[in-house]
Amino acid sequence: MISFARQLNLIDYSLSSLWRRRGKSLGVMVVFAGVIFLLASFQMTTRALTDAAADLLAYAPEITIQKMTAGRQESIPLEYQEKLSSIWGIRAITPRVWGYYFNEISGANYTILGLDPHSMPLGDQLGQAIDTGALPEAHEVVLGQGVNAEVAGGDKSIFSLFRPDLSLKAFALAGTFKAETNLLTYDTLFMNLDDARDLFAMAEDMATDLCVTVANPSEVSTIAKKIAALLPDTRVVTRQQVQKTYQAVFGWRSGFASICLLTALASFIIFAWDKASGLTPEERKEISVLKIIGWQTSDVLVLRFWEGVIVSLVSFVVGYTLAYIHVSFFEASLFRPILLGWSVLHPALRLRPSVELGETLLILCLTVVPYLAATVIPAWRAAIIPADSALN
Amino acid sequence: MAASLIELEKVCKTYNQDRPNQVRALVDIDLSIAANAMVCLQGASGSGKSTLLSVIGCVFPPTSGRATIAGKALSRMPDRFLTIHRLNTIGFIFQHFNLLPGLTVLENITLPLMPLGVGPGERRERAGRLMAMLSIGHRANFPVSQISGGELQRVAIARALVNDPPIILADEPTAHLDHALSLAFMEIMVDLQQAGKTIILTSHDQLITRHPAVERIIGIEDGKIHVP
Amino acid sequence: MFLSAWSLALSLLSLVALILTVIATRTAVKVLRWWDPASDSNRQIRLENETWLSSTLVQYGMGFQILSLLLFVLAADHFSQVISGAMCATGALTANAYGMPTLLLKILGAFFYGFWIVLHGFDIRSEQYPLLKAKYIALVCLLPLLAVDVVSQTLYLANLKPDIITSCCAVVFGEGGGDSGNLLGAVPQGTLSMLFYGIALVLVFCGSFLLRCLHPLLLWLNGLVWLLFVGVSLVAITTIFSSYIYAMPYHHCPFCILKPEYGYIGLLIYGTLLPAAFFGISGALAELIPTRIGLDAVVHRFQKTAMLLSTLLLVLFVLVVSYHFVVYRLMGGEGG
Amino acid sequence: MRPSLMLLVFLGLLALTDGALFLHHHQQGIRSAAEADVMKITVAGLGLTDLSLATEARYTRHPAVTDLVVPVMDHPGAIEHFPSGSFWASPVSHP
Repeated sequence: MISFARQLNLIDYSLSSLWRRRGKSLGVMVVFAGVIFLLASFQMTTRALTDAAADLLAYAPEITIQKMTAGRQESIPLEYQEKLSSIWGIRAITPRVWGYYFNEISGANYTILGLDPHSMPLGDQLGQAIDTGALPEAHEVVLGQGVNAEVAGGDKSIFSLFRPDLSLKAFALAGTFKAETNLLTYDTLFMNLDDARDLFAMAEDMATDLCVTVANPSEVSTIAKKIAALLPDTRVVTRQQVQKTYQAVFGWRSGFASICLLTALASFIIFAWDKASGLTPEERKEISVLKIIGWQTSDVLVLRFWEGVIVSLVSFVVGYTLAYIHVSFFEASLFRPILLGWSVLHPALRLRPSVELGETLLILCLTVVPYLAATVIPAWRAAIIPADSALN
Repeated sequence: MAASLIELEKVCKTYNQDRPNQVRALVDIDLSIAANAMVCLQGASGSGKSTLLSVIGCVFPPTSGRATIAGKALSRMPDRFLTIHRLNTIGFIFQHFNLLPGLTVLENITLPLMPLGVGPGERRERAGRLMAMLSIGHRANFPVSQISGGELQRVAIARALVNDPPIILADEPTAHLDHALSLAFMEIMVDLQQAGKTIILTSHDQLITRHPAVERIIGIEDGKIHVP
Repeated sequence: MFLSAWSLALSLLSLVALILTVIATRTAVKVLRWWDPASDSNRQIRLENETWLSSTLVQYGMGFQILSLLLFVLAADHFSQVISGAMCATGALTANAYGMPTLLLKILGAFFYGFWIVLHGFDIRSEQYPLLKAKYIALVCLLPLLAVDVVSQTLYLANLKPDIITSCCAVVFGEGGGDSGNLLGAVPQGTLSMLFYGIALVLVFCGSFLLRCLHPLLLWLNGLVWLLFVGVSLVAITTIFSSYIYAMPYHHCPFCILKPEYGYIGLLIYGTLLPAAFFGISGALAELIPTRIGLDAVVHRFQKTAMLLSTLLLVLFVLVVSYHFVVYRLMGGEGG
Repeated sequence: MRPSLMLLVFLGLLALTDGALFLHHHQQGIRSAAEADVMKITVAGLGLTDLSLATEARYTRHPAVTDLVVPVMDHPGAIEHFPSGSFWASPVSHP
């Protein structure tokens, strides 16, 4: 109990000594909170994006088959479908046309998607995702909100896109996707398979890739192996791989940015080291007086330890809270360019940062640990100031 | 309590031992001071007076010889145990008071109680008694930078007494005080002696050296006791 | 796979711990060479000051080691989202040969730091610092342990290969779906649970007897049984208790219980088991302190406290770990 | 009031702020659960493989052209040179 009361006294004293040097302590805290804010908002943004993606990609096509030529992907002949008919366990094969359409005026890339939704899982319910109108018939298109605002000007019901030979192809607007699906469909033009082929001037018997739906999810890997054996010139991508790649890409980016932010941390650590080791004559005198009136070296060390803990705890909570606010309410506006690239069309990001122990601990280890480690030796240097220097 | 509270036998203190800049600050000091005595150490600066005070005050152990302070032999004791012993037995009053400027009177007085784990209520109570005795109670929450020299002296005395140590060491306590305040200081010391404390002063001030309560004057010269 | 915030944090933590321990070891070597309590030289005074530095650094080191242990497991769980075939931390830790050894080294390291702090606590209670030599020899031994830990962790991270779609024609498939291999094969559940509860009961009796009378032989026995119990508990958590917590009969993973989905119950489970084991074992190890150096009272007080804490934590551990198990059995899951 | 108590009160206030944020977080979770169904239908029905965030990314938006270096080539006009391409802004100027 004595030890607990003693620690409490030492905490009291370290608070009062931080307060007496409030300019210095506040400076350290502000800088520290800033560094924590940067690292934490970055980590939270990455995590929120990957979490959102992981949640949604759980419903992505189980297997995608792409034809490869010379290491590059190219259109796949529809006849490949028949070659797969021998594989037991495949529920449906859906050919898709998928491509980008570059809008030279706005500089945005649209995603063109042509497929027959009725052979996709849940495809029959797709109407629920469409705000006004229905699924596209021939020469019709369903637009994402972002494209709608740009191409159709919000109220046009007919508009045209260029074919590769610069002839125009007209589309009637069949409807728009709901705003809730912006995160998925903001840049999308969804149309009939034939219209998409026509727009990209693709041959009749070709598609971009084949989506395979499997009856039993636990057989995905086996079926994918069989497909790969049957169609050696294709790449077979499973859902799990898409998910892992996505995680890895964002993990890579967040690691890369963390390295950049670590330089900020490093400079803060040097700053903190400097502040902690630069003892003023008053501080030296204070410690020697404390020691001669009966404070142990270890008491002074503990005192300094508590100062470090208080500074880092307060900075951490403040910085972390600000980071949450930044990510949750301000769409992580400081980091969007780094994480999302230079895209022109951006849906409003409603990020929901994950709040969990692991993430918090990660940021804590990246920031507080180096700070405490950097201040321990200066603290010891201060603590060994001899007691008898108070006598002269 | 034993007749002599402080017992030094052949005490030597050498700074920078075995190095070219070695200094022998104390040489074969034999000294014994009885409990409840009031003695004055006298010597020029550099005579070894502060070193002797440090040994008696358990600030560092002697290089050789036996020093027994309040029943404990100090020879080559690690710093940690010296500090514990110092906390329990010695009250220091410094020449420049050595109060911490940012703290209030109350906080300064209770500093020695902090590592003992004494709670804020009891700290306030113990300091309150001393402040009342030294009539500085009305200054309790003033920063020490805002009070007068005489009051500073009393705060320093209160801090030395707050642990209730048997020995009070005062290093040139009146050097920065005027005549009246010095007299008042000596009155307090006399009261403390009557309350059972052992008091050791260092001073050149005739007010102290000729004070009737001072039983014994110990002269020091070149690290040796010198009989005046 | 160093370019991930988790790898960076782990490497940073290890680097910091390593630097601090190297500095502490430097002091240890100096103390072992030059320490001379009879001397009043400047060097001796400096050494005395440096002993404070080394003990503080070891205390920080222990804190960092515990953090690093926790972070390592959480990081492994995170890595499992990237590595082919890994569904949870078990898969990520067994993705290469260095995962599990690193984990064990980290636990061992935390215990070692703890023992050192206990030893230091005894030593500074006596004016002669009688355990000084032993203490600093132990400290010198700590460095290689930590170095192996750091190397092993670095190799683990370096050999993690994320599963990225590549431009080759056919894809290399990982183990894919299903649960990604359990750590342990089939262990007879009935025997194991009886063993687990049996040893726990023995330890409670042992502990409460030792609280009244510190019998040296029984202390040693108690420490040995604790060693056994840690092993049995880890196996039991993995093969029996974890799947009741997950409510999934085929998911046996000792790490997923640390995840928020299960209310961080794992923190409570390991946060009681490991300290309980630490106190149980250190109570026995304290018997190694020779009686002639006059620390008997201190050692005995420590042993009593250690026995009390280890018994209390053990009871708490058994209650927490059995909670889901018992609830399941009572709620009509008979024969499940 | 002793300083450590003041610190506790201060940390308590911070915790209260964080608690409010956590409630908000929780609320958001409930709302997004209602939207999750529509999202699920969209992903499954269209066979999507990415969010429409990096709308020009060749890699993440669709695994069509995929090499190890593709993750950093996010713009049709971006310099296709790894790794410097990821540091420089796209030379295509947007209106």
